[in-house]
Amino acid sequence: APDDAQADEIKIGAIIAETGGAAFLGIPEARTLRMLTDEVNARGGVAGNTIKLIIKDSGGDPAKAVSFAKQLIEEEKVFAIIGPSTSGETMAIKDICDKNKTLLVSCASTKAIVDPVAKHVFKTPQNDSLAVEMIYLEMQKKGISKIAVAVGGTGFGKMGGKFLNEMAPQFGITVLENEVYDPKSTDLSSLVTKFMANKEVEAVVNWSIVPAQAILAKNMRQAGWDVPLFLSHGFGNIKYVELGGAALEGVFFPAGRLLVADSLPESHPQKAVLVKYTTDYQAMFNNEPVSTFGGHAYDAFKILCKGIETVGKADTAMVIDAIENMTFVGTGGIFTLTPTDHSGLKLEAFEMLTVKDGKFALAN
Amino acid sequence: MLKIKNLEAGYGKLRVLKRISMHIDTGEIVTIIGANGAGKTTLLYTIAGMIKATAGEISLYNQNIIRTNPESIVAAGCSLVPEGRQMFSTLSVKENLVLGGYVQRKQKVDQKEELQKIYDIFPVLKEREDQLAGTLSGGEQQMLAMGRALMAHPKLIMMDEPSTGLAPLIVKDIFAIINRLRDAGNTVLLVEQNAKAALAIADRGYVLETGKIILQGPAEDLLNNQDVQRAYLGRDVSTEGAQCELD
Amino acid sequence: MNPDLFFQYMLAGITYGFLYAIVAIGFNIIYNTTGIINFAQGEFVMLGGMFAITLNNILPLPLAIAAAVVITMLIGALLEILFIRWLDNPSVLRMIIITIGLSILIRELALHFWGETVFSLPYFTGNELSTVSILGAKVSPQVLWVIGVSIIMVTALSLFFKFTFTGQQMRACAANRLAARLCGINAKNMVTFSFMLSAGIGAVAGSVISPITYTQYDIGPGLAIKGFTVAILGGLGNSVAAVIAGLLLGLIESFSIIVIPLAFQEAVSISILLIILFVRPHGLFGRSDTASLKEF
Amino acid sequence: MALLEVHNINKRFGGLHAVNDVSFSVSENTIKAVIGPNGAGKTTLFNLISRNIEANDGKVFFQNKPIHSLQPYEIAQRGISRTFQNIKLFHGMSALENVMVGCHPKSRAGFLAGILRLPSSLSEEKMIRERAYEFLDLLGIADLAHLEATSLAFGQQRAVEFARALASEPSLLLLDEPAAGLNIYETAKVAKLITKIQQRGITILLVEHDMSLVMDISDEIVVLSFGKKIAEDHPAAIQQNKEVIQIYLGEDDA
Amino acid sequence: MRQYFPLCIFLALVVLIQLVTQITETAFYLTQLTMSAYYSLLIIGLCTIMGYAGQISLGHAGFFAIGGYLSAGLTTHNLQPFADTGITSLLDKAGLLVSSKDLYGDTLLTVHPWIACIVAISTAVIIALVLGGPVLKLKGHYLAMATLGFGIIIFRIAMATPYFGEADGLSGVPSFTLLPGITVSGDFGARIINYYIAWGTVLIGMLLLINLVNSRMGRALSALHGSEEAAQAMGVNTARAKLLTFVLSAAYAALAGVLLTHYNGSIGPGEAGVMKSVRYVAIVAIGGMAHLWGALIIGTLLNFMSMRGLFGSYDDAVFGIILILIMLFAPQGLLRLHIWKHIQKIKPKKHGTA
Ligand SMILES: Nc1ncnc2c1ncn2[C@@H]1O[C@H](COP(=O)(O)OP(=O)(O)OP(=O)(O)O)[C@@H](O)[C@H]1O
Ligand SMILES: Nc1ncnc2c1ncn2[C@@H]1O[C@H](COP(=O)(O)OP(=O)(O)OP(=O)(O)O)[C@@H](O)[C@H]1O
Ligand SMILES: [Mg+2]
Ligand SMILES: [Mg+2]
Repeated sequence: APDDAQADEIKIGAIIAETGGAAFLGIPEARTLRMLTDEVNARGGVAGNTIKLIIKDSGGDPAKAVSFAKQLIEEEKVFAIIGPSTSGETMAIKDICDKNKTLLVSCASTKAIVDPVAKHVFKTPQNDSLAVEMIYLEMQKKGISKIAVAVGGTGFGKMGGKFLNEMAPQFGITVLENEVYDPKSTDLSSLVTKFMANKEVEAVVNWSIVPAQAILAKNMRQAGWDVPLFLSHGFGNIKYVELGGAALEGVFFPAGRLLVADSLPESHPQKAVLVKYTTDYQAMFNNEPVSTFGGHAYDAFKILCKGIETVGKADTAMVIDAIENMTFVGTGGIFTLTPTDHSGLKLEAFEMLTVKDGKFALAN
Repeated sequence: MLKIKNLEAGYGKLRVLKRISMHIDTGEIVTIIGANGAGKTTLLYTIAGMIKATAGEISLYNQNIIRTNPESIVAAGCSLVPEGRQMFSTLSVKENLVLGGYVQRKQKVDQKEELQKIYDIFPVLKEREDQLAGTLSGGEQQMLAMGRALMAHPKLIMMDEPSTGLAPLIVKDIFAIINRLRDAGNTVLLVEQNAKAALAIADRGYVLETGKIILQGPAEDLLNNQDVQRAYLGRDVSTEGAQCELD
Repeated sequence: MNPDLFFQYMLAGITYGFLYAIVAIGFNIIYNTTGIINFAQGEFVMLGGMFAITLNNILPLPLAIAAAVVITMLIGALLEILFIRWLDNPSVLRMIIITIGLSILIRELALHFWGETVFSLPYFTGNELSTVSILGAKVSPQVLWVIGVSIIMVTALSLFFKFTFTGQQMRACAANRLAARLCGINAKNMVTFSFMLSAGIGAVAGSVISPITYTQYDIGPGLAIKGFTVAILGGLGNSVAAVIAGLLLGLIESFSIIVIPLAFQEAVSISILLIILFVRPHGLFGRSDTASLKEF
Repeated sequence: MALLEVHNINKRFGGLHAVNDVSFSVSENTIKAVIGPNGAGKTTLFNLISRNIEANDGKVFFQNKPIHSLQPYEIAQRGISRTFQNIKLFHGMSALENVMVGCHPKSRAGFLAGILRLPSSLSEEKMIRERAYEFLDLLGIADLAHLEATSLAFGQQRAVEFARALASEPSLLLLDEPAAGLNIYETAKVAKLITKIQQRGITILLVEHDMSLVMDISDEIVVLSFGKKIAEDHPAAIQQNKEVIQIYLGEDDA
Repeated sequence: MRQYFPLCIFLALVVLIQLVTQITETAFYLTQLTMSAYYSLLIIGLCTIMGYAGQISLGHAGFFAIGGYLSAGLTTHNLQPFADTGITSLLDKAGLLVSSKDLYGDTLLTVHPWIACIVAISTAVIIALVLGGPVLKLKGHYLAMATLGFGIIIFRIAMATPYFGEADGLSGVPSFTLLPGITVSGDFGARIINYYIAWGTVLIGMLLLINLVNSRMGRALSALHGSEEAAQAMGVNTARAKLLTFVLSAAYAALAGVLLTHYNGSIGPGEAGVMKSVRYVAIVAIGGMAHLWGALIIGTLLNFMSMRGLFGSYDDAVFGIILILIMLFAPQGLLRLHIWKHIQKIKPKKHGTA
């Protein structure tokens, strides 16, 4: 833990995949962190301390994440680490951070990051199980009970697949088909054909975070198959909608409210946060649309700041204490963190969204 | 037509050719003889532009070609039949020949006729027309290498040990061909191990030893030169050669 | 299996096959001239797609593609001139390693130029939803574009290498560069030309497949590996063989999903390829006598 | 019985019958030459004996044991060594190292012994090195020992190959055109060398187009033409053989 | 003995670096030095099969992954739920299992790291043996393709198998006590000892390989690299020589995988990725192909810089540039000093021409 007696600068490390296969996660995350650091420092810092952000590009490689975590902890003596972007990397450094009493706020979604709870480890993305619940509730409403599941071959997809299968019986749903596709897929028509061959399938869930998820949607429609298609909260990027074009019209997916900030009523507690983040981000980065991934980094950074502000200094144990008793309004939802819940988001963090005329819209 | 002055060349730091000066006139057969490793091949490659000279001059038709690339030298009418044959081994015999005629492409020559001329000289090649050059027998490859060079209609043709690996009958043919080439107005620079045969048809000769020209002159003179006879023509070979280094 | 389904799988397989083959063709050109596999070939495909997409913002589609092809060809030539042309007698391995380095560099430059975002060209005909029915199976018209373009390119290239003088010269350079020079062939120009040609073909490929596969700065290696696999399986240097090998691989991949989870698909298809390679060490259509005469 | 016996060996390349039912034998401690026009199948015959290529049918016996289904390296281990018409030196290795590889069949140290640097392998290594020097010396190229073999001049490369083949201390040595590219003086040296090797008890089978060499040193000559054996006799008889003169030697050969 | 001289210098350097970091209180550098040591172990093995024997392998990351994943899988998967089933209890009685408590207080029953290590390396060796036979018959690009294919297969299996954690890989890999007091572990407290374990392993590995390339077998390898046909004609069983070397290099890669995985406490599928293999091959090329020291030094430097994140987001770009520059201007490798060769070349030449 850093020596806080004379701390007028708080070092925060970030291990982010700015390059490599997960760059589509890491780049908005890194941008958001840089933007927020400047903003906070411009306002005089947190509890009187300026923040020094040290971003390490892991390229999505767990071995590098381990190396960087050790560097940040030991050499830089950072107060906390934000990231990594992927669950594999996070799991690789979870124990290292916990053993060495350094806060870790991950931007990856796997439930295993906070279950079992490690004292020093938190995460901001919504739990997959909640998103699954959202989808299954929607299916119940629509009277769908037999589904096929395709997941992208990443940590995100893996967890989604796990929960989709585990939770299906609770909702009276049967998963008839399961497939994992390569994140770098170029075409998925054989997968679609296989699903189609099962005439009982009433809906498809496509759980993925990678661009290839748009390919699956396209291939389904091209094969002339128009069962309802549900996507995960990893569909959080308007780019994917542009890619899928007409094929993505009418899909359903649960998501935080970041993507539909404009359509929220003024009274919604998240509205101000979301609109500010969106306008700031777009102003800073050339109108680049916001994605939920950047939002995860936003929440991680803000939770840390809020914790430090509450305590008034960067004392690890005290800040953890503060975070564990915190309610925080972020981009992903309203976090209620407790000693046993280091994720803090509930079902109401989600809305069910759809795509209408090439734009995100509330489904109901 | 070819003039060389104080030429130096080598490989990296190794200096192989040392201040070589020589000349070849149009219509001549000139031969270079010398022991293994004397630098004959190096000299031919340097003339052909494949090895960059470090000093000196080479002029072909009074054009300095010391900085010219090999392609242009061939186009200027100077072809090399390289040592070790250098086939396009994965191409057919016919394709090898056609490529040999590459520099003639603008001359609107009749390719069939051209090929036939070569096949007349080397009938085996006709039989092997579609075989991959790399699978030819050693002698067949040697013939192909010569045929390929002839396809370019060179005015100066340089041959690096053309008789290597050829059957005695064919060797005679080769020398006959060289004679015919000269009669047809070509100039020939011939490097040969078979010094006797080479000097027999050549007009003039040079003797190369460890990168230097130590003797030169009309072929007959060289044939009659004591040293040449002893070193390259096999006079006294039975007595002297036997003693050398073996015991 | 009912026939509809069978044809649907088959069409999927054919789609994959041609996607792979169209990338593989580019490999063969440079191989035929230099005897090397150009590891940056995937990047040519990426660049073609990217330029076409960028230019399509200001130009109509056909013009954008044409311009992208030209630009990529120039880049191909430039790369060769800067990084290979001036080397004296570069060994095969040296050139291969240089192309690996180039592929990394181009990808990084593309990342900084276009960002990590995924792009796509619009469908040449119709849109994401349009389909063509063949024997009861449905397929996007863009697939027909890919097939058509591949077939045209393969035919043109085969004729080019077999029958044109330039084609022969290019093969001569690969067979024996020294001899090629002694025949008066400007081997360096041939190599530059082959980089240009294969960059152009990569760019065409990158444009036609973009609506199907999307284009991103890092699609190169994935496509290149498949293209390389197919080029090798067919027997290097032979574009027709690459198409056949591509179809074989595509069909294996497409039908394998019936019995094997998709996640293992590539492991299985590559295993089958390896077994084929063990039985036919020079690819399906490669000549063993040719191969045994090659230095690498 | 003869050292090497070849029975009805055949090799076809597509439509070409490169070696057609050839039989002959080589007696211990003799020099036998194979001659014939270019493309007659001489090199192919060598390749069949050394098993670099697979025969279509036929048998080969060496020291009364069949060797026609062995691997090429086993042939070498049995005591048959060879040189190549298109010189095949190990590039990237010095002349000395090339010759040291030649000592392979007559040395033992295996993979493990090498990795662990067992004392036995060390002394063997020393012996190999000395032996290699000896052979380089014998060929008169000891001063080239440390040069990269493939950068030597043609004739020097031939000598290295010769030394390499000798280093394996074979009972039978196959020489494919050992004098090609050598001048008359050097050729004579090679002739002397070959006889000297023979005196050491090594049997020699030789392909060569240089008749001065062949007629001088060989005890017997086999003539091939278009893959067929057309004659087998003593040099003097071959020189008089009409057919051989017509297809190969030419009228006024020395 | 002359070839051992560099080894001694190297050993001294290893100790010196450690002492310097101790004095300057920069011991944290040892973390990345340890990691790069393990990658270098793989690279020198690859250098032997590729540089010396001339057989390109684009699949060595696969062997690394086999080592790392098997050892990680066996030492992390909890056998407690099966504690009473036949095989598990049998293994337990044989002392092959260890029981421990994880960070959260649950009891874990896992395979002993030593057993896991042996299983992992043997598996890699067996796979290399089985694969090597047919694969090494291939040449040039076809060989490159086959080994690349092998790498892809391993990558896909790691990605698709729940036992290996699919895309997430495996984490929570316990430390590995080699001998009492000598433990491979990523704890900050165990850093110095781990530095010496890693470099000790590399040094021994290097010693063995230096012996090999200077032996009769090593010469046979270079020979078959030069001309396989001629090597056979000289009595070299080329197939066997290639296979043994391939297996040896696979064992090096697997050992590196095992040790690094225990050191990091985790492994991800990226370790088996094609790009990793390509990177290893490129490093061997930069080092000068048939040059163990070059491979070792370049491998260590590049991996060290990369693991330190020295080039930030330009890690790959810098690597690409280095690769191109060296291939353009120093194709024999950066570290191939010609001094010795020149001296040897010039000396006899003078006698020859005199
Ligand atoms: N590529 C090379 N690199 C370094 N040295 C070389 C190279 N080629 C030849 N040499 C050296 O240059 C010298 C001359 O070689 P060159 O090939 O010109 O001789 P030559 O007269 O043609 O001999 P031969 O009659 O045997 O063909 C020799 O000492 C040889 O070792
Ligand atoms: N791999 C092959 N494929 C096809 N034909 C071949 C192959 N190898 C050799 N040949 C042919 O077989 C015949 C015999 O070749 P071989 O090399 O044995 O001849 P040779 O008697 O050694 O001739 P030379 O004296 O010219 O070396 C030749 O006509 C050659 O073209
Ligand atoms: Mg020469
Ligand atoms: Mg022959």
